[in-house]
Amino acid sequence: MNSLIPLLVAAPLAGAALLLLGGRALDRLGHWIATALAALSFALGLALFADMLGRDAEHRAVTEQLYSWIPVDGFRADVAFQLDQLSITFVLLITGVGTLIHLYSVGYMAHDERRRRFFAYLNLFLAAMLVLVLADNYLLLYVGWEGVGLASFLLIGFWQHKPSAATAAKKAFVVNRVGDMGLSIAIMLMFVEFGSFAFQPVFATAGDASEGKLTAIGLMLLLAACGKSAQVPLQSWLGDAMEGPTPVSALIHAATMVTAGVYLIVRSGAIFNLAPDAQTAVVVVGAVTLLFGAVVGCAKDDIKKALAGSTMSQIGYMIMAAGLGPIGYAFAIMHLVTHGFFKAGMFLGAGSVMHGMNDEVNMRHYGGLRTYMPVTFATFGLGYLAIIGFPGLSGFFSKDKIIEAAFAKGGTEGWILGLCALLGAAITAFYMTRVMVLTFFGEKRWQPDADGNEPHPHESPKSMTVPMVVLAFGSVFAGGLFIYGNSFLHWLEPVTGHAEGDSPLSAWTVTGLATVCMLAGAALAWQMYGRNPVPVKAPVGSLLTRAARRDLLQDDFNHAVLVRPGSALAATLVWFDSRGLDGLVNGLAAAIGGISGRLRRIQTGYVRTYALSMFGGTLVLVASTLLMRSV
Amino acid sequence: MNPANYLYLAALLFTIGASGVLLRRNAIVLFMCVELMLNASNLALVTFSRMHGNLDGQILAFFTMVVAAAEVVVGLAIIVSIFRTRHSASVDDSNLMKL
Amino acid sequence: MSYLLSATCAVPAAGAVLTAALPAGTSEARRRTTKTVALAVSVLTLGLAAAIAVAFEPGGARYQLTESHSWIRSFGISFSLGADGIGTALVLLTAVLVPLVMLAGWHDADPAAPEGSFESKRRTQAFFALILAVEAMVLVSFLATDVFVFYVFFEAMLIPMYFLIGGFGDRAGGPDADRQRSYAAVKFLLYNLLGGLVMLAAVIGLYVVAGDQGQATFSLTALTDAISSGKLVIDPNAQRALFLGFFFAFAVKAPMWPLHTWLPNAMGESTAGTAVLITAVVDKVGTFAMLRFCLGLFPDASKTFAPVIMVLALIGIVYGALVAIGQKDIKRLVAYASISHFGFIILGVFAMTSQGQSGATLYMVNHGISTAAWMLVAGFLISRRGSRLIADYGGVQKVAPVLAGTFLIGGLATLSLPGMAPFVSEFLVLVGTFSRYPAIGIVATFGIVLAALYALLLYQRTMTGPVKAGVEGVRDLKVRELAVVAPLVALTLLLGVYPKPLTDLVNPAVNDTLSQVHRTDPAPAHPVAATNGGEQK
Amino acid sequence: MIPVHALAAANGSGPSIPAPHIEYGQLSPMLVVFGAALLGVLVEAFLPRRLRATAQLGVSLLGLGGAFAAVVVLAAQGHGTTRAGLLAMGAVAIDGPALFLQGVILLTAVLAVLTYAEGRLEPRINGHRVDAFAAQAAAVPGGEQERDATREGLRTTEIYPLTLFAVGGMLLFPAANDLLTMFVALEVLSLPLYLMCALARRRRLISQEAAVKYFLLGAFASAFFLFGTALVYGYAGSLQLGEIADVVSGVSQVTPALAVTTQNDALLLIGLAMLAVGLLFKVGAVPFHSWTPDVYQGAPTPVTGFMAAATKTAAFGALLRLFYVAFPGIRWDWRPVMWGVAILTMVVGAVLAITQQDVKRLLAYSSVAHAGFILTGLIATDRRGVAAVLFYLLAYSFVTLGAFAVVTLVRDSKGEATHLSNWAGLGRRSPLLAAVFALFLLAFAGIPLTSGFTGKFAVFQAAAEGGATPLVIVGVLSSAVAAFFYIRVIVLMFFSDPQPSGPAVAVPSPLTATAIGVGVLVTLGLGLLPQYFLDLASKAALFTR
Repeated sequence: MNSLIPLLVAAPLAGAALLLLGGRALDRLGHWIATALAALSFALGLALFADMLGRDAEHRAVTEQLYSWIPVDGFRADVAFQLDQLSITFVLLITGVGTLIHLYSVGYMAHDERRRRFFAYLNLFLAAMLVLVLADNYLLLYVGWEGVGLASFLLIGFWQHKPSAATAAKKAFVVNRVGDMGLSIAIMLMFVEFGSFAFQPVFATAGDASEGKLTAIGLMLLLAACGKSAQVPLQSWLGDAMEGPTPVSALIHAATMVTAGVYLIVRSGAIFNLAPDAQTAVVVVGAVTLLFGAVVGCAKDDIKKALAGSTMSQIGYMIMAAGLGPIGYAFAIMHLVTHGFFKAGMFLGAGSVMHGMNDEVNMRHYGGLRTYMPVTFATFGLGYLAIIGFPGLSGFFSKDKIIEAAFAKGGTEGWILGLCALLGAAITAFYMTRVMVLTFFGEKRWQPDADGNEPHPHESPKSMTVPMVVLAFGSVFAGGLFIYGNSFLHWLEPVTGHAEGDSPLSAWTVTGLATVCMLAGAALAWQMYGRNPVPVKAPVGSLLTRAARRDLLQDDFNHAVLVRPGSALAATLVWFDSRGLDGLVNGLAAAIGGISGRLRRIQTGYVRTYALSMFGGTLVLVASTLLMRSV
Repeated sequence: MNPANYLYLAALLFTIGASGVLLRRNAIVLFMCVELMLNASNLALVTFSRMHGNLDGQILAFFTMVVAAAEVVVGLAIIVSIFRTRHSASVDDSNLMKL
Repeated sequence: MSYLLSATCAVPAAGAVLTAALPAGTSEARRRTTKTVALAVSVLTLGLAAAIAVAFEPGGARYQLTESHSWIRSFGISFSLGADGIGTALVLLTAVLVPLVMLAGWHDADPAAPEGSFESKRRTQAFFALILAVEAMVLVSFLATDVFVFYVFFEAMLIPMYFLIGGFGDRAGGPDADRQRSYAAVKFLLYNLLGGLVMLAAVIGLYVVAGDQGQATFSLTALTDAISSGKLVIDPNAQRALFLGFFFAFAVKAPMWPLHTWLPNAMGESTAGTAVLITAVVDKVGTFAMLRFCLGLFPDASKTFAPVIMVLALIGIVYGALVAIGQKDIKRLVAYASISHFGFIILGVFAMTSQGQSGATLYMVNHGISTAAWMLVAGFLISRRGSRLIADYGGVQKVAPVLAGTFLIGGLATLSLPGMAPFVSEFLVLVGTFSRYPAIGIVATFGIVLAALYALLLYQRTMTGPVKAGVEGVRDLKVRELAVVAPLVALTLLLGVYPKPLTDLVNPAVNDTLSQVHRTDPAPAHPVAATNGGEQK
Repeated sequence: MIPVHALAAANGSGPSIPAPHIEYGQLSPMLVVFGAALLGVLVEAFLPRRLRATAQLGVSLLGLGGAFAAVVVLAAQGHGTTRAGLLAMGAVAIDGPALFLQGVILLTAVLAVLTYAEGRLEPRINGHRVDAFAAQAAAVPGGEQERDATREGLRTTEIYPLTLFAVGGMLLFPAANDLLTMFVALEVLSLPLYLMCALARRRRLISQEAAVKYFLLGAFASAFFLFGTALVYGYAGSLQLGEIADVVSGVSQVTPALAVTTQNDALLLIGLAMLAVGLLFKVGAVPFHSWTPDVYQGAPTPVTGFMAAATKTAAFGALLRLFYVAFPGIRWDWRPVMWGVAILTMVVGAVLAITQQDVKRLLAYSSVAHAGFILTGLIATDRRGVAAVLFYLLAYSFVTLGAFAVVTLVRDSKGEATHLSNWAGLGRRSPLLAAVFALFLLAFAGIPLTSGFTGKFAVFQAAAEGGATPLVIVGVLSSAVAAFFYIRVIVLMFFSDPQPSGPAVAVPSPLTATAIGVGVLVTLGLGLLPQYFLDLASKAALFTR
C-alpha cells in the first residue's frame, strides 16, 4: 500500500509533463487528462486514508524511502515520503479541492487558447504541493516549497500579455524567495546542529540543542512561513497575485499553497515547542496579520482582492494558533481545512460572478446579482456564513477553537491575543458582509466593459457550479464533523500532540463573545452598504480607508525601503563596474601608454642624443660597478 | 717617467674624443673624434704593455690602427654618399627617423 | 598504459587541424561539409569522454587511466594525464557542451558581408576549427597531472578563444560593434595573459623550491605526495607567494571579483556559443585548478588565505547579482549572473568541507549546463531580433512560446530552483560554507533572492507584456535549436532529481583534496542518534 | 699571451720563426665563410653582371652550407664537449657555446641569404627582376645616375660578400677567447653591416641615415670596448680571457707588474664596464639601444632580419664568454649592475613598443625587450643559464627572421607598407600570411606551444634558480606589457576592416617562402617538442678556457 505514495505525486507530475511536451495534439483532451489525473491522485489519497484508518493510531505514520538524492559525505538527503495523519489531511485537501478546481477550470478556461498549458501548470502545482506535504525531510520539503512557488509564478502570470500579471508573478516569486532564504538557513542550521535535516531524527534530537539555536531555527522557519503564507512583513505579494485566473486564486492562493506556512510550523512543532521566543514571534506575526488582512479586506472594491485580504487574515488566525503550541496546532489545521472549503468556494463563486459580468472585478459595479445567479449566490452565501462564523457552520467551530486557544495561552498575552482574535472576527464579519451585500444585494450598478458590452449576468455552466456546490457542502458540514467528539483533534494528536490551555474564560463565554462580535460587524456592514445606496465610484474615504486600499502602504513601504535603494545600488554598482573597476584597468593601460608616449621623446632621431645616452649610460654603468665594490 | 702620466693622457684624450662626439655636428669631425678615442686606447695599451713587459698591448695597438683604417674606408663611404644626397655633413640633418 | 585520455584530447586537436584544412570557399555545400566534419569530431570526442566515465571506477585510485609520455626532460616535464572524479565530470561537461555549441552556432560563421567584400573564405573553417582547438586544450587542462602541462594548455587555450571572441560576433551590436568586439577580445587576452604570466613565475618558483629539496619535478602527483608525506616542505612565506601566483591566474580566469571585468565584454560581444564556451567551459578550468592545484600544492597557504578569498567570493556573489539586475544588455546580464555563480563555486572550494567542495564541483557542471541553456536560447532570440538590448524586447512568449518557455527554464535553473541541477550544488555549497563560516553562509544565501530578481526581471521584460514593435516577426525555435536546448533541459532536470552518479564520481576526489589540506568537516553539535546516522552511506 | 722572451728566444735560434700551431680543421667554419666571401669578391670583379646574382647566391649558400656542415661535423666529433679546446694559440675557443651559436648564425644566415635573393616582390624593370637592394649604392638618390642604373636593372650583388664577411665576424665573435680577437671580430662583423644598411632600393634617404647612425654609434661603442680592453689589459697584463680570470681570482703567479696593477681594482671594474658597453650596444640593451629602432627601420628589411637575428646571437655569445670565462671571479660586482640593465631593458623595450606605428620599429623595440629577457638568463651565472640563453637565441633568431621576411611581403606602390595602419584587415585578405605573422608575434609574446614560450621559460627558470626572483617577476610583468603590442598587431590584422587602398600581399618566390616556412617549423617545433634542442643547448653550455 505504501508504494502507492509516490504515485500520489507521480500522477499529476506525469500529467504536467505530458501536457507540456505533448504539444497541440493534446489541446482538445488535455484538460480532461489533467482532471482525471488529479482525481486519480485524490482516489489514491482516499485509498491510503482508508488504509491508514485501518491501523492503530501509533502505526498510522509510514515512510516510503525512494532513493538517496544527494549523497555527499556527512550529508544525506533522501527522496523519501512520510505519510502520517497530518500529511494525509493535506493530501486529501489538496487533491480533493484540487480536483474540484480542475473541474471548475474546464468551464472557466474553456475559451482560453492556452488552456492546455493552464492545466499542465495546475497539475504541476498539485505535484509540488504533494511533495511539500509528503516530504520526510526539510530539503525535499524545500523542493515542494519552491515548486509550488514556481507553479504559483506560472499561474499568476498566466496571462503574460498583461504587464500587471507578469509583474505580480515575479513579485510573488521574489518575495517568496526572501522567505525561502529563511528555510535554507533553517536547514543549514539544523545540519550544523544535528548533522541531519530529516524530520524524525531532528525532532528526536531537538532537545539536545540549546534554546538559542532552536529559536534561531524557529525564526528562520517563521520567515519561510511568512513568505509562503503572506504574513506580515512578507504579505505584499498576495493581493497582486489575484492577477491570476480565479481558479488559481481559489486553489493556490486560498485553499492550499498559502497555508503551507501553517503546515511548516505545525510540522516543526517539536522545534517550536522548545523555543518559546520563536513561538512568541509566531503568534505576534499571526495576530498582526489577522488584523492587517482584515483591515485591507474592508477597503478593497476588487472582489478578489477583498477575498485575498480575507485569506491573509484567516491564515493569520492559523499562524497564531500554530504559534500557541500544542494547544493550537490541531485547531490551526482544522481551520486550515475548513478555510480551504469555504474560501475556495467563495473564490469560485467570485469567478462565477466575474464570468457572468464580463470579467468585471469591481464590486461597486455589481449589485443585485442574487436573482441572476442563484447557485452562485447560494454557495457563496454558505461560504460567507461559514467564514464569519455563523453558528453551526464549519468556520464557526474552527475559528471559535482558535479564539479559545488564544485566551487559553494565559496571562496578559492570552488576553491580548484573544481580544485581537475577537476583533478580527468582528472585522471579518464586516468585510464579508460588505462583499456579500455589494455583490448580491442592493440595486444593479452594472457598467459596460471597456469594449462597451453591457453585462448579461447568467449562471455559470455545470462544470463550474458543481464544484461550488461540493465545496459549499464542505463549508457547512466540515466543522461539525471535525468537532464531533473532537475527532479531528484525536486524529492529529499523534503527530502534533495536544495540550489543554488554561483559559480565563469559559468556552461558552468565548463562543458568545465571538458571536456577538460577528453580529456587530455584520450589522455595521449592513448599515453602511445595505441600507444606503452604494456609490459607483469609490468615495475618497478616511485616511485609514485610503491607506487600506493601498494595502496599508505596504508597497509604498517596500518601494521606499527596498526597491528604490536597491535599484539605486544596482545602478551605482553598474557605474562603478564600468567606470571604477574597469576604469582602473583601462586607466592603467592608458597610463602605460602615456608613459610610452613620453618616453618615446627621448628617441629624438639625433645621433648625438643617442651618443649622449650611451655616454651617460656608460658613466652610470662604470659608477655603479665601482659602487658595488665599495658597498 | 711615471707610466701613470701616459695613462692620464690617454684618459684625457679619450674624454676629449668622447666630448667631441657629443658636441660636434659634422660627421667627419665626429668620426675623427672617435678615431681620437681609439688612439687614446692605443696609448693606454702601449703604456700597459710596457708596464707588464709583454707585447700583447702593442700588438693590439697595431690591430687597432688597421681596424681604424678599415673603419675610415667604410665610414667615409657612408658619409660621402649621404653628403652627396643631402649636400650637408651635419649629423643633425639626418633626422628622418625618430620616436 | 592506456591511451584513452590522450586519445580523447587528440581527437579534437586533430579535428581542428582537419577542419582548418578543409577546402576553403563560401558555398553552402563547402560550409556544410566543414560543419558536419567538426560536429562529427566533437561527437566522437563525446563518445571517448563517455568511455572515460565508464572506465573510471569511483572507488578506485584518485587518478585513473593515467598515462605519461616523456616531453621535456630538461625541465622534469612529462606529458602526464590522469582522470580523477572531478576532472572526469568536467571532461564530460565539456564534451557534452561542445557539440551543442556547434549546433547552436551552426550559422554564426556564415558569411556576414555580401559577396566580394574582404571577408575571408575560410571563415567557417576557422570558426569550427577554433572551437575544436579550445575543446582539445580544455580537455588536456582537466586531465593534466603535470603542473607544467596544465599551465601550457591553460595559457595556450587563450589564443583560439581570443580569435573566437574577436573574429565572430553576434551581429547584434551597434555601429561600432567591431571595435567593441576587438576591445573585448584584447581585454580577455591581456587579463588572462597577465594572470597566466604571474602564474608562470609561480610555476617556475615551485620548481625551484621543489628542486632545492630534491624534488625537481612538475608531476602533480609526485609533488602532492611529497608535500603530504613531509618530504617537501615549502617555507610558509614562499608557499604564500606561490599560492598567490597560482591563485591570481585562476581568479582571473574564473573570474573572481574584482578581476572579472573582462567577462561581460567577452560574453557580450561574442556569439552566444562562444559566450557559452567561455563561461561554461574555459572559466571552469580556473575554478577547477583552484581545487586541484591551489589546495593540493599549497595546503597551508590555502588555509591562510581562505577567509580573504571567501570574502571576495561573497562580494562577487552579491555584486554580480546586483550589477546583473542593473544591466540593459541580455548577454551582459548573463555574464554578471555567471560572476555571481563563480562566487559560489569559489566559496565552495575554499570552505574546505566535503559538502562545499562536492557542491563546488557539481556547481561547475551544473552551471555549465544551465547557463548554456539560458545563454543559447538568449542567443537564438538575439539572432532573430538583431539586438541585445532588453528594452527592444517584450511579449516574445506570445509569438514564440517554446522559445520563451525554454528561456524561462534556463532562468529558473540559473536561480537554482529546487528540482533542477543547480539547486543541488548551490545548496551543498551553502551548507558547506555555513558549517564553517556561518556569517558568510547567511550573506551568500541572500544571493538566491537576488538571483530570482535578475532572472525573472529579464524574463518579465523580454518575454511578457504586449508584443513590442520589432518582435512580431520573431519565429519560434527551429528543430536544430530544439535539438540544442532539449538535452540541456533534460540534463538540468535529471541531475536535479538524481545527481547521485555525479556525486559518486566526485566524492572520493573531494575527500582526497580535503585530506591534502588536512581539513575535516566540522562535526554537528548534537549529532542525531546513531541509528539514524548509521544508515548513512 | 706572447711573451717578449719567446720572441727573443726565436731570434737567438736562427732565422726561422716557429710557425704558430693553427688547427685549421676546427677553424674551418670560419675559414670556409671567409673563403667564400673572398670568392664573392672575385665573382664581383670578374663575372659578367647578368651572372653575378646567381653566382653570388650559389657561392654564399655553398659557403654557408659548407660551414654549417663543418660545424655539425665538429660537434659530432665532440669538439663541443669532450674535445673542446683553445685554438690558434689561445686566440679562439671552439667549445659548446661557440659551436652551438655558430650553427645558429649559419642557419640564420642561410635563410637571410634566401630572402636577399627574392626577386619577385619588386615590379620588374625593363624585364629585369630586381631585389630589395639599391640599383647602385653610390648613386645619389633620385639622381640621373640612379635612374639609369635602375633602368638597366642593376643590382647590388656586393651584398652577398658583405654578408659573408659579416657572418665570418659573427662566427668568430662568440668563439673569440682573447680581447684582441674579440675586438677584431666585432669590427669584422660590424663594418659590412654598416654598409649593408645603406643599400635599400626604396627609401634610400632613411637607409643612408640608418647607415650613418649605425656607423657613428657603432664606432663610438667600439671605442669604449677598446678602451675597456686597454684597462683590463692594464689590470691583468693579458688579453686572454682565461688568464684574465686567473688574475682576477688571484690564482696566477704574481709578477711585480701585476702586483702594482692589481692593486688598482678601478682599472678592472671600469674596464669591465666599458667592455660591457661595447657588447651591450650590439645586443641592443638599454641605455645603449637607441640605434636599434632607427637602424632596423631604415635598413633594407632582409638585412634587418639578418642583423636582428644573427648579430644578437653573436653578441650574446661574446657577452656570455666574456662574463663567464673572464670575469666569474667578480660576479658579485657585475651581477647587480646587469640586473639593473636587464630590468631597464625589459621595461623600456616593452613600454616604448606600445606606441609604435611602424611595424619594423615595433619589432626593433620588441628585440630590445627580448635582449632584456635574455640578459635574465645570463645573470643566472651557471650552466643552466648558459643553456637557457643558447636555446633562447636559437628560438628567437628564427622567429625574428621569419617575422621580417613576412614584413617584406606586405607592399604597396611605394614598396613595403610598414606603417601599421596598412596592416589593417590583412587577416581577411591573406589569412595564411596573417596567421603566420600572428604565430611569430605569439612566439615573441611567449605564448605556450611556441618556441618563444620555451625560451622564456628556460631563461626565467634559470634566473629563478640563480636567485634572481625579482628579475623573473619584472620579466613576467613586462611580458604582459609586451603582449599588449603584439596583440595590437593581431587585432589590426584580423579584427579591423581593410583599407580600400591598402597594401597587397606579394606572392613570394620559393626563396622567401622557404625562409618563412623554416621559421614557422622551428617556431612550432621548439614549442611542441623542444627536448632535443634543449639537450643540445644544455650539452653545449660549458665554456672552455
